[in-house]
Amino acid sequence: MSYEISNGNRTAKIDLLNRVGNKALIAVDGHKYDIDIVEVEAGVYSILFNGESYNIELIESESSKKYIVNTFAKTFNIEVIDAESKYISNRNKGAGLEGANQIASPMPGKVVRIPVSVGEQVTAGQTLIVVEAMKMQSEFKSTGDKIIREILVKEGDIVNAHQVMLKLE
Amino acid sequence: MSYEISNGNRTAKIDLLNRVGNKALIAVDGHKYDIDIVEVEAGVYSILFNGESYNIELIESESSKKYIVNTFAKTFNIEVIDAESKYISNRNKGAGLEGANQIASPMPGKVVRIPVSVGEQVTAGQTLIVVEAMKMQSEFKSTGDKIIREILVKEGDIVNAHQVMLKLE
Amino acid sequence: MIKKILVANRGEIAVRVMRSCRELGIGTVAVFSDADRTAMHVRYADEAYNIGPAPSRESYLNIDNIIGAAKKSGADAIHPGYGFLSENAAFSRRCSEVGIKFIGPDAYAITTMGDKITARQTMIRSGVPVVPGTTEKLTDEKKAVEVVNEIGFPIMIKASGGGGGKGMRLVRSMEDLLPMLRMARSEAMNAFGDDAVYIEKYIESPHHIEFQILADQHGNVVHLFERECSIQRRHQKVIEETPSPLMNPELRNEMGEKAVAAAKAVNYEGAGTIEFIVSDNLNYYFLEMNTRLQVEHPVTERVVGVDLVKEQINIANGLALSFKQEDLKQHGHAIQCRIYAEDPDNNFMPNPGIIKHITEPLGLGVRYDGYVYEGYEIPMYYDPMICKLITWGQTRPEAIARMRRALYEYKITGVITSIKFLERIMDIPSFIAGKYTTHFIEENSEKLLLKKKCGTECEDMAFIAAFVNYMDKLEKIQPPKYTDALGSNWKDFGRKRNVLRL
Amino acid sequence: MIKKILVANRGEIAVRVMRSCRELGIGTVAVFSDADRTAMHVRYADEAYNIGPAPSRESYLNIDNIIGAAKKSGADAIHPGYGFLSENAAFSRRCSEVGIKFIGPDAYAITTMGDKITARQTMIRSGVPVVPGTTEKLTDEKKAVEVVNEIGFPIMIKASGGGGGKGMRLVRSMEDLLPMLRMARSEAMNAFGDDAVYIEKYIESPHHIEFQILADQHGNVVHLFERECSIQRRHQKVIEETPSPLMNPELRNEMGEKAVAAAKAVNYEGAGTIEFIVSDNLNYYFLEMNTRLQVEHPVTERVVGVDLVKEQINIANGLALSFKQEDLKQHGHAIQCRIYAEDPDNNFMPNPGIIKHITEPLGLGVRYDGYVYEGYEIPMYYDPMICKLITWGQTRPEAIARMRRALYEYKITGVITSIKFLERIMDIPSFIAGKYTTHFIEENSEKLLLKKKCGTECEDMAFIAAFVNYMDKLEKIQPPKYTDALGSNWKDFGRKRNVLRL
Repeated sequence: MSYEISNGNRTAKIDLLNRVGNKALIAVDGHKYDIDIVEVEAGVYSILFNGESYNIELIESESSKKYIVNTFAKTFNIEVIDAESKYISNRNKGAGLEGANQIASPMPGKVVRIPVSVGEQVTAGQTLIVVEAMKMQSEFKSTGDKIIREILVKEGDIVNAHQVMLKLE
Repeated sequence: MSYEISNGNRTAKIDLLNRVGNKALIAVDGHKYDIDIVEVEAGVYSILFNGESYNIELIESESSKKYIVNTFAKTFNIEVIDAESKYISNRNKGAGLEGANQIASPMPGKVVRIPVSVGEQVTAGQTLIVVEAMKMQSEFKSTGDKIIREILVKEGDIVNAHQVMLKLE
Repeated sequence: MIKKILVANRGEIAVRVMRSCRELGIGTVAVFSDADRTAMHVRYADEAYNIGPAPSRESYLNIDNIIGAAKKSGADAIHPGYGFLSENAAFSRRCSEVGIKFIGPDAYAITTMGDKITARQTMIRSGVPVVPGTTEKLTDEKKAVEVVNEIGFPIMIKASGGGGGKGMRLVRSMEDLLPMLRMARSEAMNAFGDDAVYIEKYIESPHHIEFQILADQHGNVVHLFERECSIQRRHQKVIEETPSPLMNPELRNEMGEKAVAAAKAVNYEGAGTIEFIVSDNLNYYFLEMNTRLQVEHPVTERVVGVDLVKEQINIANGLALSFKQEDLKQHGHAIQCRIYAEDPDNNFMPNPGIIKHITEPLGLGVRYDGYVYEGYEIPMYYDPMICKLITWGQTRPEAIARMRRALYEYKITGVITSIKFLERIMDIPSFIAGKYTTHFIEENSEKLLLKKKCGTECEDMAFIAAFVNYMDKLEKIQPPKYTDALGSNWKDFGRKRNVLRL
Repeated sequence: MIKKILVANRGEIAVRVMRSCRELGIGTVAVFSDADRTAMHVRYADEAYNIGPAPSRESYLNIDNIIGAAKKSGADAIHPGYGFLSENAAFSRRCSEVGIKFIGPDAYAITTMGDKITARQTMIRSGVPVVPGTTEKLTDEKKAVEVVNEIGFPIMIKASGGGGGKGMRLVRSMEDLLPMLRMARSEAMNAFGDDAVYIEKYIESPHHIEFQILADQHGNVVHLFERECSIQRRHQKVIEETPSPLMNPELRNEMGEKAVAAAKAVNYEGAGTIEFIVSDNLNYYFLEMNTRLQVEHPVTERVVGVDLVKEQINIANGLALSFKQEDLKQHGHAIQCRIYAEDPDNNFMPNPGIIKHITEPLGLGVRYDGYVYEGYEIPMYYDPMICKLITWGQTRPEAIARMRRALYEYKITGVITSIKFLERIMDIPSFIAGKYTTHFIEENSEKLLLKKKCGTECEDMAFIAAFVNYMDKLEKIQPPKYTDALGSNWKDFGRKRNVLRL
């Protein structure tokens, strides 16, 4: 069982070599870790390695392969990469960056303003949509000179986290 | 959907008359309650009735029909009675009390002593088995003059809560 | 005597107020919007009433609905908490009209202190120093030039009608004055429906220090010493502490006396706060009065040993204060951090969502005033503050060390919070030295974004945990058995002791 | 200076000690038995080592394994907590032999105070009053009769080698003396491997009052005032408070001085407690010294403002105490309740199990020192104490009201606890009046079993909640869909925002 796993900056090869009860032998980029790992609460892991005690908290993000991972020192966005992910990733490379051509709200909120319309030519830095959450308004801007292809929400709509609101090209 | 529900002292007829979202109309012994009920945490219910705010916590006990229920003031052992329960209950009435002829530990623990053996004649108040948990020993005694029919555990065994350890007749 | 109090608020402050009510044996009534049915204040209260849809102006700001709930429940008093209607003179008046005791000052005090220019005039009359500047609403641009010529640059233009940074402009030269003035007035009009502004001398290295006061209905007024609130981001307080590292006993007495004078000037009743701006050379000026409880009140409670909400209720009951100024002492040091559901690494974008897991910091010297619980969804409609975390120590270094410890053990997942940002503040040398101004966060912005190091081993552990979780999920894809499915309504507690029998 | 501390304990006390270590920037090492892999102290520590199987004598009492873990981790000191090895002279000596600092007194002090008769003799020499009775081990029955003739009935026979009620007998008449003496000796032999007993005058309405002391390596000894611990069940303290309602300033000074003298008599080092028995007419007698931290130490910490664990570590570091007797003051009133996993309505039968849900009491004036969390299984091998709950108030009535409030909001399900029993104590008139002796629980046993009323409506709500849960379960029996099954590894947070894509 060998997978790749990435935190954005680094992609590592990860192998589960052995696992009996709490004990596991896992190699990360060939470095073998002989660990004691338990899920002590839902999504919270306690790992003992060489006597060190680690508490690691996981939050599933957009998909079951993506996690926000809290260690004591740092928070990571981690993705487990399997064959399917690789395929999607390769396809996107060919087609240009998928993410840059759509606007999704990172948090739930209410659409308060959409100062653009479909077909409109927009320039880099131009505000495309304004979302309000918790008494704060956040403006989402265009990253380049583009054309509005589709507007999927309207003013007053409630949007969920990661919901795509606008598509550009 | 009409059921009986009992807390040991009282058995009431309970009917779900209507339920839409949080709102429910439930009759207990014919008394209608128009309530707002939400499971706010797993096993924890918030009920609003006539403005009063109730927090009620449930713990499933021996079966999915039996609950330990905590209200602010009091803890109840509550059982939902359906056709199957009634059948078992009636059958047991015919056969004598099932509960009185077996000894189960209410809590997990370790069997430290079994001063009786199968076939032995015991008298009311005689110690049948001693279980230790959390540095405390609890003695389980016979409720009447009986004969030991079966011993299902041995000294040193770890028992679970509600596990039957001894049968008498 | 008050027997039942409706708390016209939500979140942690509603729970905090109800705790003191319960200790006094007073019944509690919660009000809630459609978004708050599962909120902790609803669960905590003896009674709870819906007061309308999620947006605040249709529920928590809806005076009619709140008064309606108070009447329905038979509450004899209303505690407004902070925010929402707490500084709304019309609400205070309305309560009084319908015979429900408003726990706070009357409409006169709220109105006088609510308008910044009227407040400035009142303070000048009472001998409380104010920042040099205009004492009347500025409508005439010539007048503005005159004032500035008198007090000199730099100056700050502020809106008369409200705060929060709206309608505020810092001006350093004459050529910028009129354009800035016009912008400020237009912004003030948009924000508060009133383009009145005023001009104040701008204090270069300002410290925000405020005094807590308590005033009963019999004219007794005491102060409960200062709070240092200079750690601010976009004019929002982030960390508060008491005593202030800048303070000395003489200055404390003097400013305390002025705070008492300020409260007496408006016949104040209840708990209130006089905010001062203090310069590096310890000149102090009245900034404004908050005619309500403050978010940062717990640091005072801990160091002075007084439950401010209980005092508010006693005062509302017409009781005289049970202590005199000389009875009050400060013991040790307290610090408060406000924890927000926001992303400090992403321009503090708010982050509502569902709390998946929470471990509260506890133990000696730690107070945690929160309201969220596992499974609770923080609504997107209200303030992003999750909790106030307060630590106490015999000394300031001990209080800081304890805050560092408390932040370390505070774990909350599901929403992104400011916890790690606050941890970084605890390590900044000027904070540790107690030498900081309101520019602290701005000046240390780079250091505050620097993350702690997580070496390769630590990073690998993060990889491993995610990987193991993913593998375990894969294994569970097989449709579960009949009994497992039934059990899924309950949390999976690792081991199923009770076989379900149906 | 100490850089890394191994905490040779588990549960709440291990976490509590580690909290202070963390505040001091000292590394923490946990040890755990096979039953404790998921315990909070293992998760909280920087490092953690397994020291053997679940039964205490194979792990937490196994000196070799603990010393082994200390060496492996490079810890330079060991904190024993309370219970387990905390009063084990051999352990203290062993630490010293291998060059690891034992945070506590040396073997001499532990041995002297551990043997009750030696302790009595030492106290008599130091001018500390002891209960009239034998000063030597009783082996001669004639000697027993002589002593009793001298001090008069009633008398108490006690085992020299240990406590916990074993080998203890109350005797009220001469005809019972010899039979009881023989029984006590046989019981002492079984329990402690030593049939030595001694006889003391029995105090009829006894109060258990103890003094906290701190002694550094330089001969400085201070006391941190008293704790009232008379609310006991089967010789186990249930509720502790400070100040004692029985105390007056003169008696406090006098007893404090005797406590300091007692500590000096054994060249004491560290934190310790001198327990006294006090009669209704305020005569006091040395009972025993506990040469370790006590479970009830938090009430002293709150009222005196001192972190006792930090002081223990500072003393172990060879530092002189940073305060003198005259610097110490009592501020307000603190009460501690011990919450046990036991069933007060079923003869206090212990109740280990899995914590399904927990809501900790929080807010102003509340300290919660616990270690369990949702999903944690309390093992059956160790003490049933779940947490210490401490409240503070300006006055005793406020501290009681706050405790009542805290107990109200403390919700824990999955195991049966003593919370409701403690709530009832808060309502007993003699407790509220502060007029109670060690017979309190016995004398009020009937009232303490009386449950609060839950009327028909309240009962119906309990029925309704169970019924609705049952109906919801029935609906979920249908095997869930593929994606649901995958999600079942995660808690169901009411709404699934993220559709799983695999």
